[in-house]
Amino acid sequence: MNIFSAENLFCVRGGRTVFTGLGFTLKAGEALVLVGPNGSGKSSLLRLMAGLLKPASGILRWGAEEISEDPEGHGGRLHYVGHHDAIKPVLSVSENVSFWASLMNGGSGNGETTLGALNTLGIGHLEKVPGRFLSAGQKRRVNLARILSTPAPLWLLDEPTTALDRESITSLETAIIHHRAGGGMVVISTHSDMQLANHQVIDLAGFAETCPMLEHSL
Amino acid sequence: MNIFSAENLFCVRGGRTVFTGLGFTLKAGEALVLVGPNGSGKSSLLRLMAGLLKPASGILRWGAEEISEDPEGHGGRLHYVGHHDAIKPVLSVSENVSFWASLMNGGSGNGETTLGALNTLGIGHLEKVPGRFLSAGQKRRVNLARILSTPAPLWLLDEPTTALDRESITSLETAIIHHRAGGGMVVISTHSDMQLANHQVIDLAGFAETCPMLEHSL
Amino acid sequence: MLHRFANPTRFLRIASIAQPWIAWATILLAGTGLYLGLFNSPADYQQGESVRIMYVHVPAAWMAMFCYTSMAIAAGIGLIWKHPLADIAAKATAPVGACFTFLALFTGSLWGKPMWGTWWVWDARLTSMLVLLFLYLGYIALINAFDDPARGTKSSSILVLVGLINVPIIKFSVDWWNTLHQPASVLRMDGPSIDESMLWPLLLMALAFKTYYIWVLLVRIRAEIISNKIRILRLRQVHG
Amino acid sequence: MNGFMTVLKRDLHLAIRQGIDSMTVVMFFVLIVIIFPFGVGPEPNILARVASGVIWVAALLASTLSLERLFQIDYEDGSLELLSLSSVALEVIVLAKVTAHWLTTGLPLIITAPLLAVLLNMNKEGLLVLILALVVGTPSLSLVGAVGAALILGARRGGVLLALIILPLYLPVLIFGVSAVDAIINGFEAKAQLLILGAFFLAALPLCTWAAATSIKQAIE
Amino acid sequence: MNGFMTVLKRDLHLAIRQGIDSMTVVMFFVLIVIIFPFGVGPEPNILARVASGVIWVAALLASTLSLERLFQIDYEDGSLELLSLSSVALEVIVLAKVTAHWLTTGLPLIITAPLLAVLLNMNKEGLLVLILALVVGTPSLSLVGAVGAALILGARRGGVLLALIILPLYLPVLIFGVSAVDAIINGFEAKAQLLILGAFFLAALPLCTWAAATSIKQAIE
Ligand code: HEM
Ligand SMILES: Nc1ncnc2c1ncn2[C@@H]1O[C@H](COP(=O)(O)OP(=O)(O)OP(=O)(O)O)[C@@H](O)[C@H]1O
Ligand SMILES: Nc1ncnc2c1ncn2[C@@H]1O[C@H](COP(=O)(O)OP(=O)(O)OP(=O)(O)O)[C@@H](O)[C@H]1O
Ligand SMILES: [Mg+2]
Ligand SMILES: [Mg+2]
Repeated sequence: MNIFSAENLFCVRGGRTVFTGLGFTLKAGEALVLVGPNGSGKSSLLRLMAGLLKPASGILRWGAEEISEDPEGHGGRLHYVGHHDAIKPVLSVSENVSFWASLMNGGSGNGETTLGALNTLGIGHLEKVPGRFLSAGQKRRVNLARILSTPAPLWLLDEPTTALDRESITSLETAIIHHRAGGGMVVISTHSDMQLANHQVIDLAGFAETCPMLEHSL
Repeated sequence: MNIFSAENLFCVRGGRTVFTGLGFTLKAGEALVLVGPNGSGKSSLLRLMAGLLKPASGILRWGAEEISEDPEGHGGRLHYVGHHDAIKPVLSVSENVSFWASLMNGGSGNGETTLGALNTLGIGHLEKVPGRFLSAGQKRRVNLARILSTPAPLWLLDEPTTALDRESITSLETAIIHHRAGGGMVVISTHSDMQLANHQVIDLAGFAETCPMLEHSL
Repeated sequence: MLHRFANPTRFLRIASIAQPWIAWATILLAGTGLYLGLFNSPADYQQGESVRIMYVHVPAAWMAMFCYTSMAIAAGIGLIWKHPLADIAAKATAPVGACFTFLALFTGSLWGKPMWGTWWVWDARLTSMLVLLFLYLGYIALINAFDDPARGTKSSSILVLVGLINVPIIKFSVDWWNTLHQPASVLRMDGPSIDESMLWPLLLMALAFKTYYIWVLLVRIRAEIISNKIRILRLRQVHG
Repeated sequence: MNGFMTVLKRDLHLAIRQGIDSMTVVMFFVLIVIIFPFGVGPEPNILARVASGVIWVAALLASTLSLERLFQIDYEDGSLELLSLSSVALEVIVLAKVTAHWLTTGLPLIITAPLLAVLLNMNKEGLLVLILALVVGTPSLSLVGAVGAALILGARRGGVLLALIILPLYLPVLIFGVSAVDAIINGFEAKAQLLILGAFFLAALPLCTWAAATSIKQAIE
Repeated sequence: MNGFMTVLKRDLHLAIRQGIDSMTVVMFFVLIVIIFPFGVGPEPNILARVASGVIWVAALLASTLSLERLFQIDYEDGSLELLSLSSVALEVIVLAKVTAHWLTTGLPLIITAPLLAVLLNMNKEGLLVLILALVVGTPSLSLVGAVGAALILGARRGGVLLALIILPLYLPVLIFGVSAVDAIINGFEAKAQLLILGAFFLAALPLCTWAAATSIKQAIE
């Protein structure tokens, strides 16, 4: 069984300590919600988990293996949703989604799963519309369809509900339930209240350094 | 007394009808909330109201005057908050805010009001921090501080709560109450539930064309 | 070994002890070198008095290449072992190296006028030297082009490493292409082929330039560490 | 007027904060001039012959490249929308931004040009006229370039597209700028050419300001 | 290999959808070459003399300008993060993007160059070697340029800065490219120069791919 864990994470950005001494353990099927006021480091923590950012100290592990030892392998088993939607204005919605799917699967974007993912999020009818014609919420939904179109054990979602209407939030919640039921893990940062069953919560405000001055950052 | 009104607005984007036959009347002190699913045209309507977009047909009025006749005058009496926060990474937070204030006031950015606005949104301590160091929510708050730092009768806010934590949303709500008490109007598009007292609501879903293909878009 | 000096506090202590010594060494070496070179060495039978430009030109040219190489090594260490001090050393070297390069170009031009009858020719040695100047300037431009200083450091470190190819080109350009510039007569495999009365002042000056570089480097590294501290203090102040 | 000064001050402020920016443009300018001898061969008499042309072409290219971001950054971060919504006329804002651009890039080019001219063996009279021609000509480059910069807002292939749009419009400046210098070097008067450059600037001033403002309005629809 | 093809196909796809892009680069290339006679005067013998140099310089500039957005757009819209998170090695992705770039811009340049050479009075042998030199040299330009494009991600003054960084590194290609053509025109062999260009490419291939991938990794931190 998969376990994603970290101990003693220490995050520095722009020469300032964002949080210290943070750890967590996430087992298959579990969910972790990151809360905290603006600027407390939710996005930074998610980027650490994805391997996009390196911790100043501390270790992230997948099972027993450190993720810094095989960053590509780690990238291959997670889906990350950040602030940008990575949508090409000249490609149609389905082309946008299936490119990522085929990159993930090593070359085989499956048209049916793509359409299925789009339908799950209620944008099946936009399939052929070019990316430049989408509203903010539609773009976000396309980005979410991307992660539905190929399986990956770990989802890292940074405020995924931004710009979504109530109905899409519900679809996302359902998708997360399915994902967890299949043994997937999910980490979400959010200000608005999403409905997740029995999840862990990390309040980033609790890990802020009171003294941000750091020797090692020179 | 100010009245902001529109009749029979008809909005076409990317060759597709977004909404037709939309009208509203907004008096001093009133609030209008735009709701509707993703892609229903909330952002488009706000841009129409700001004069950033021209309606395919229909008229927007301030009092008796059509806004298309004096776009600069109209621009001068409104504050618009869109998806982008217009924050310069090399300028400090207070420089960012006071530039807009002084542009609005014809050259006199008042340091005190700037700081006051920042404090209202709980980012007074970030005053001297360069824009590049801000998190998503902090940027959004700086953008909101901009509209607090100079008075304008009409506020147009496109999903202003994006990335904001609960506390900041409350500050924004309070600011809106003050604004309305002083005779200001506000139009907000939002998916999350903000607390506004006795406001009008327009559900954009009700104005969608059922047959989206249009002769004139050819 | 490196880690001992990587600690900035320790570095600052060692630097402040070493600095006066190095300053005095520079002044002494440069003084003797200049005296020997300008007053106590013969004029060249071909080049006349203008040969004395050599005592500045040649050490400056050597230092231009030396600084770039050191910068590349420091940048590499900074990239691989994440040594903040190495990054700072690379950053501090750049302007010094650029100045040496400019000095070599400038004195070279001055020398070229009497010797070749022109300030400038587009041959391989002179050109690759000019490219070196641009690599320095590109580095300085790149390191300052980012809002986040850490980003600038990393980007420009990679650039220095890529540009390192130019150094052997400068060094061997006179051997690979036939140019106006004369080939190496000091730094060569089979020993120097230059008269001792000229060799000594030249070597003294070369040493003086090197100690001068170390001196400036210490000063600049200290300044950089301090300004970083100030930046962090300011951040701490505003973030409460 | 107040709006003009506010925007001008802010743009200069931004340029100074970013410090090295106008240096970069100057260095690019120098680099282009220096690269040419590699292409055309190092013979001094050929170099002297093409000197004014090379310097002008380099100035054109430096101006093109530096103009790309004139409105781009403000467009991308949403500032341009807000600027256009302010009560200051968009034309005034455009003019302020163009002025700031010229002060931070055109002026440094003019200061550097004489050095390069010497490197390429240009003589003293030619040098003087070159500077004069640059003083009269570069503001036109900034103005014409502003139109291009506004037109490409939101286009996908900024840099090249911009060059493609504005280089043909730069041709008059190039032709008269070069011929002013050549005239003096060959012992003629350069007054006529300089006057034409001046006239071009006076014509460009209202026309380009209007055109740039109009395209910006379109771009932010 | 599959990852390589997927990314290559997507980039070509994007380039074709955006249609005019490679056209734009070619037109810029042509424009620079055509602008040049305005600068140096139209005498045929001077033109023939500088032809290969002008064409190479124009190719350098066209390549520089077109490279600016190689990673920029993917960086800004978040695609680059996702690409780097995919299980395909970043080096492979870089290589695929560089290949796509060369196919859509380098190749069209090579096809256009002979026409321009004829316009500038270059003779037939020169022409042949020019094409050969471009075929061997332009891939190096794309590779070296990719490093520059990756280095400036997130920097403030993209275009000019990129030019400043990569033009000095382009110099070897320029020098040997031009001297190959000049050698043939003056009746010598051009083999040595072409071999050096080839060696440069072989050296650039691993070095530049590595450097570009490394800079991208730290740009998305
Ligand atoms: C701007 C023009 C010039 C540049 C860029 C330049 C560059 C250099 C460089 C890079 C070196 C170091 C070579 C090495 O260590 O192998 C050097 C050495 C030297 N240069 Fe120049 N030079 C220029 C002009 C001249 C002129 C005009 C002369 C005199 C005729 C001259 C005479 C020398 C001598 C004698 C050495 C020492 C060579 C040795 O013993 O290793 N240089 N120059
Ligand atoms: N730049 C554009 N060009 C063409 N069509 C567009 C553009 N922007 C939006 N649209 C289309 O116009 C319609 C309305 O978009 P708008 O952004 O106004 O919706 P919205 O209600 O704000 O949605 P959301 O809740 O997702 O923000 C959508 O169907 C969208 O596809
Ligand atoms: N690129 C950056 N460079 C330097 N500092 C940064 C950068 N991004 C964020 N920070 C700082 O790091 C801290 C944490 O930022 P982060 O974006 O992780 O916060 P967050 O919890 O996601 O906030 P929000 O709710 O506003 O999105 C903030 O104080 C911010 O100012
Ligand atoms: Mg965040
Ligand atoms: Mg919207």
